[in-house]
Amino acid sequence: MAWLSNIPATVWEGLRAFLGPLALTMIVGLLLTLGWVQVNALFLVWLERKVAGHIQLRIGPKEVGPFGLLQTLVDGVKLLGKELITPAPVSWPLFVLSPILVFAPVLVSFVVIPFGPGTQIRDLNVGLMLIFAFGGLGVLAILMGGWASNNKYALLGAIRSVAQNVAYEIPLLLSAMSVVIMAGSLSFQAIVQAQEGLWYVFCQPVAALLYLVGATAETNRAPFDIPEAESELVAGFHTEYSGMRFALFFLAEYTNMFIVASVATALFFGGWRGPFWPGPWWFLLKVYLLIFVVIWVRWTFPRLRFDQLMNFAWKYMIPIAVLNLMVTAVVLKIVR
Amino acid sequence: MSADFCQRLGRRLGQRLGAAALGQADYRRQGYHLRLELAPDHLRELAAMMAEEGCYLEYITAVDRGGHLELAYVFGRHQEACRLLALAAVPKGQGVLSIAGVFPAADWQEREVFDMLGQRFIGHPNLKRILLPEDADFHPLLRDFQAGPELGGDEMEI
Amino acid sequence: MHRQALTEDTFYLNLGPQHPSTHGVLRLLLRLDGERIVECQPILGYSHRGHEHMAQNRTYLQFMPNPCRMDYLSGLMYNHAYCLALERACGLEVPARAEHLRVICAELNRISSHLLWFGAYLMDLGAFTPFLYAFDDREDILAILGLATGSRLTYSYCRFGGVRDDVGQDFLEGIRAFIPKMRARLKDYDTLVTRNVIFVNRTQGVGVISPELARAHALTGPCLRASGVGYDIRKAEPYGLYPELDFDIPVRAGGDCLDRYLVRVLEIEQSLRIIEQAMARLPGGPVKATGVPQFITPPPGLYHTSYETARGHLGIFLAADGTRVPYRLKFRVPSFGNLGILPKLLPGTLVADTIAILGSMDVVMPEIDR
Amino acid sequence: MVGHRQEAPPVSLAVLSQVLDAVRANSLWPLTFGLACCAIEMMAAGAARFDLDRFGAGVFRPSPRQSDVMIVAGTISRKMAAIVVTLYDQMPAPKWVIAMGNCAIGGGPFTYPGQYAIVNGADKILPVDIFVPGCPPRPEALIQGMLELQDRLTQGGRTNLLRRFARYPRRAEPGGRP
Amino acid sequence: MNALLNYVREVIGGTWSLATGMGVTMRYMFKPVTTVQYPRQRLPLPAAFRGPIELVRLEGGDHRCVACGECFRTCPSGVIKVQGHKSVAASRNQGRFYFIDFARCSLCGLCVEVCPEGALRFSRDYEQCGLSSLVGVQDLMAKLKEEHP
Repeated sequence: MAWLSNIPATVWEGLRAFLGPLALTMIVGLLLTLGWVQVNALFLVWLERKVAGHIQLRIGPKEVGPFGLLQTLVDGVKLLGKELITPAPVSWPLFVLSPILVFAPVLVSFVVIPFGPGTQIRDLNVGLMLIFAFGGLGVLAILMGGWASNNKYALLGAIRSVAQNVAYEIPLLLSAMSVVIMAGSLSFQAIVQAQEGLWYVFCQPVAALLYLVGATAETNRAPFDIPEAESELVAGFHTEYSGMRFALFFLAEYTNMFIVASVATALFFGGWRGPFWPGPWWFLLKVYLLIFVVIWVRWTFPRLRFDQLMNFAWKYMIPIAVLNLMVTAVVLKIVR
Repeated sequence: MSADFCQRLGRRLGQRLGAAALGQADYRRQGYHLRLELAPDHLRELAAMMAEEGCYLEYITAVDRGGHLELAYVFGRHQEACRLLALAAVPKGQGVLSIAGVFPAADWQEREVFDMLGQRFIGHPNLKRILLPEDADFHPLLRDFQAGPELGGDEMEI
Repeated sequence: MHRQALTEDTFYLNLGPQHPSTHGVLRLLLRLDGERIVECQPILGYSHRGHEHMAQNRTYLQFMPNPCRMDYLSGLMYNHAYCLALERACGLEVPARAEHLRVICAELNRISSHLLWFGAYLMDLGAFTPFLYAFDDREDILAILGLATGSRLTYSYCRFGGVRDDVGQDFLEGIRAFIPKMRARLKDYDTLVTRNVIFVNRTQGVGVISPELARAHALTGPCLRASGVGYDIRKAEPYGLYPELDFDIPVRAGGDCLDRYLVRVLEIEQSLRIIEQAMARLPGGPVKATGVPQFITPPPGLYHTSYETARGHLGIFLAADGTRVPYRLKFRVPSFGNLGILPKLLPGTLVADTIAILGSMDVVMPEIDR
Repeated sequence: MVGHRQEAPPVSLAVLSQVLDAVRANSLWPLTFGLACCAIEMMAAGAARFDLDRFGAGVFRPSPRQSDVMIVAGTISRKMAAIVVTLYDQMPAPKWVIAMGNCAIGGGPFTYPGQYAIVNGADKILPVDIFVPGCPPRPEALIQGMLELQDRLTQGGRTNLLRRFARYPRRAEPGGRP
Repeated sequence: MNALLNYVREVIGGTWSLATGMGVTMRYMFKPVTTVQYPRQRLPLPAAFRGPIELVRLEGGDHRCVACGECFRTCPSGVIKVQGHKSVAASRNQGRFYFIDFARCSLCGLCVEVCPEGALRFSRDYEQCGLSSLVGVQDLMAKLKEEHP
């Protein structure tokens, strides 16, 4: 029966020979990412509803499966089984394309996430640049979806999300820039290596705070969730979406949250560095702690008004970010 | 303190609008201090006077007394407790001058009286139905209103 | 509905009648220029059930369940007001213990109404958690009121000449346990919401109402007291037990959403004081006047009664003709006046402010539509 | 299996539709649609003390496109009736309706000869699945209504493998002594 | 200069108020959950609880209703239909059926108060739901018989 056990080995060797190492890792990485995105979304939605429950003195999902773990899976399959309504006055191509376009850039960002010292699909030397580039694409898709669904609430939500993301992209970049100056490279592995002794959150606390606030705004989560403000714009840009299209928006939001948290961990909290556990465990622990903080913030604060949001970004966050960048540059000049 | 204010207000009202129709009321049982019957065309003058006094229009309502509609205007005061009930008997179908210009609160009150009892108010900014659907053609609180089968009853389809 | 071709760049937005934050079925026809509001026209009547028409074909006692269903958040106060109106008209005397029980239950009802408003208002502004905390306290109050009246929302607890039946010890124990818990919870709300910088920015200076505008639009209740006019029927025209209780009326001068919020939160504190005083001096004795006929017939004439509910001045105008059935019964509802000021406040504000101002007015739609 | 399938699916996979219905039963997202007093009891059912979220039904979706159950909580007035029907049409299939409170069942305390303002019950304008009587019904009665709807979907709860407490007594014994 | 000062004070004060707000929610997160896990656990019903009305049951499974129609006349929503017959000419009227449609009842309690025989009281059933609009229609006498045959 020996031949039975080494079938995978022979297949593996054949593929490696045929495709070459690079393409093989990309394909395996893509499959792993797709799997990880689903698992992560299921877990995150369950975590959010449980944490929200306990913050609000109630239990959250409990009856479906042990501790309600199957609840999100059940929600996903139900959304799969719902009727996909495409309202008549909708400009059909954009309406259908928008959920896909929201979800696609989020997948691409998984290429450069440094789960561990070796476990990274591809260590590009412009890793950070790729994430911010594809981060901006999501907003375009939201605008397309909001405008295409021919609903006044969706239109208002879409326009709001564009203004918000433009305003919060800048402090995000500036705070990341101050880390890049210290680490000297855009590649995640280099940044994590550079945090050998001291995590950047201790020498760059302001940049870390700015990054987290900007990240919460980037993923449209309270207190910056004005694009899909439930109490004002019914359901914001995804008012007209039903069934699996709405689930895609939902999936994109939670995966975006994971990416933003993992970038913050890599930049500020020392990536996969940790005393005795292997790399990836530390990385995931830190990511999910950060996500817990984002969830905790969501269920505590009211929502900012549209112009206050802009005010807060342009008058408070950007000046502080620029100041922080300059101070870091001057200190580095003196120290080095 | 509020009692003598009511006397002074009552005297001023008597001079301006004819003393005959003014009557004291037993506040303990009836809930208002002054009661005034006046002709419908004095209403706007009464409203102007009450606005000078700094009173606020509590509400306007009407009672269908068969032949005529008895309009009731109730004014109250914030500082001293003094409530004036002004009654104007208006034959059905005859319009009354609207006091929405003096008291913006009267805008919706008059629309509701028009909606429920069909009393037209001349000079009202937009006298439309406020509670019933726009295309309703009946005034429910009139005594002779009977909801026909198409309206009431058990079987009714949309 | 008129709808011209949209030549200019403003467009019509229907906020309602099914909208998460219109607290019932109110439709605001807004004309928007981008996000700014040009003109607002509230359209009512979506929950008009014809209470006043019903009053004309059933006896005074049979009309008893209706007032609680007009403003179901202050159901017990409406019930108390309706009984007060009839007791004044017929000259019935109410025993002391019944007066105390009525005041205690009415103030508990006022706290539960303010708590629900507090939760719903915070949910309108985006914070979902205070809604759950407020509902948690409200459940305690409903449990206590359930001990006395037997139901959670539509009480029909007062009868002409007193209350339906007496309360047990568990009702009094429940209140004594509830008051300290509520005070501790109010401190938490203070840190969680009142001092929260996002909440203050969202409500300060939004929807300012001057005292003159408030008087012109017949605003009453917390909305009026937040604009600097200290008019409260419990003090202006006292009824029941209120003359003998000492409590003060919170008045704020700002007239914006934050002050309307603060007035209501301070009123919760005052209601707790009133309950404590009324509990301390609760006498024994009967809870219902004897000899009240089943079909009361007030003498013919026009009667008016004023009552201070959680939303303001409730006036009951009764035209009695001496029979068992009221000839005409009109309810002067506070939210009708409070909502009437909205078209004056909204032009020039943003959509988010519309929700904040509408929420701070604390309107209940079936009360407006009757 | 109750269903509002406008037309029978071409291939009827019994097991698949049973699994799908069991899945739908455990994630009934209600539409935030409160008309009158029963809306307060619906909110209380969603709040901390009774927590509909335990059954996966706590996600109150504001837009009809993303909700499965329309809980008609309150009186449908004549002016509101057409809007209620429009909302129902906007919901994607499979969708269900719970008539909560006496007003939604048969007009409740507001029906009397000569009534001019309300629709006598939601079943005059909507296909209603579950009726929860009461004025207003207690939040527990609404939860009973949701559980009844879940049982309707899963042949009396038999094929509802996901819900763990199927073996607990659904109702207190007849005397009402809990 | 003081513009910069209150700018800084505003930022510090703002972040501090946000932090204390989060402190409150964290404290509430570790507080015990107040959910009563219905249908496993149930809230204790108050003694004065008002459920749908039911006939008071005497020892022999009998009831006190004499079908006088007082409750039928006083009910604002016309919920009660009661019918009685005389078994013997001189004997008292004996109720034959007592139909109520709980889906129209507004639980005001007037029938219980006005009944001269004290034959009605509030039941404690609060978990009714059904599949047809006639879910509330019950014959209280039949219900009395079947509960205690």
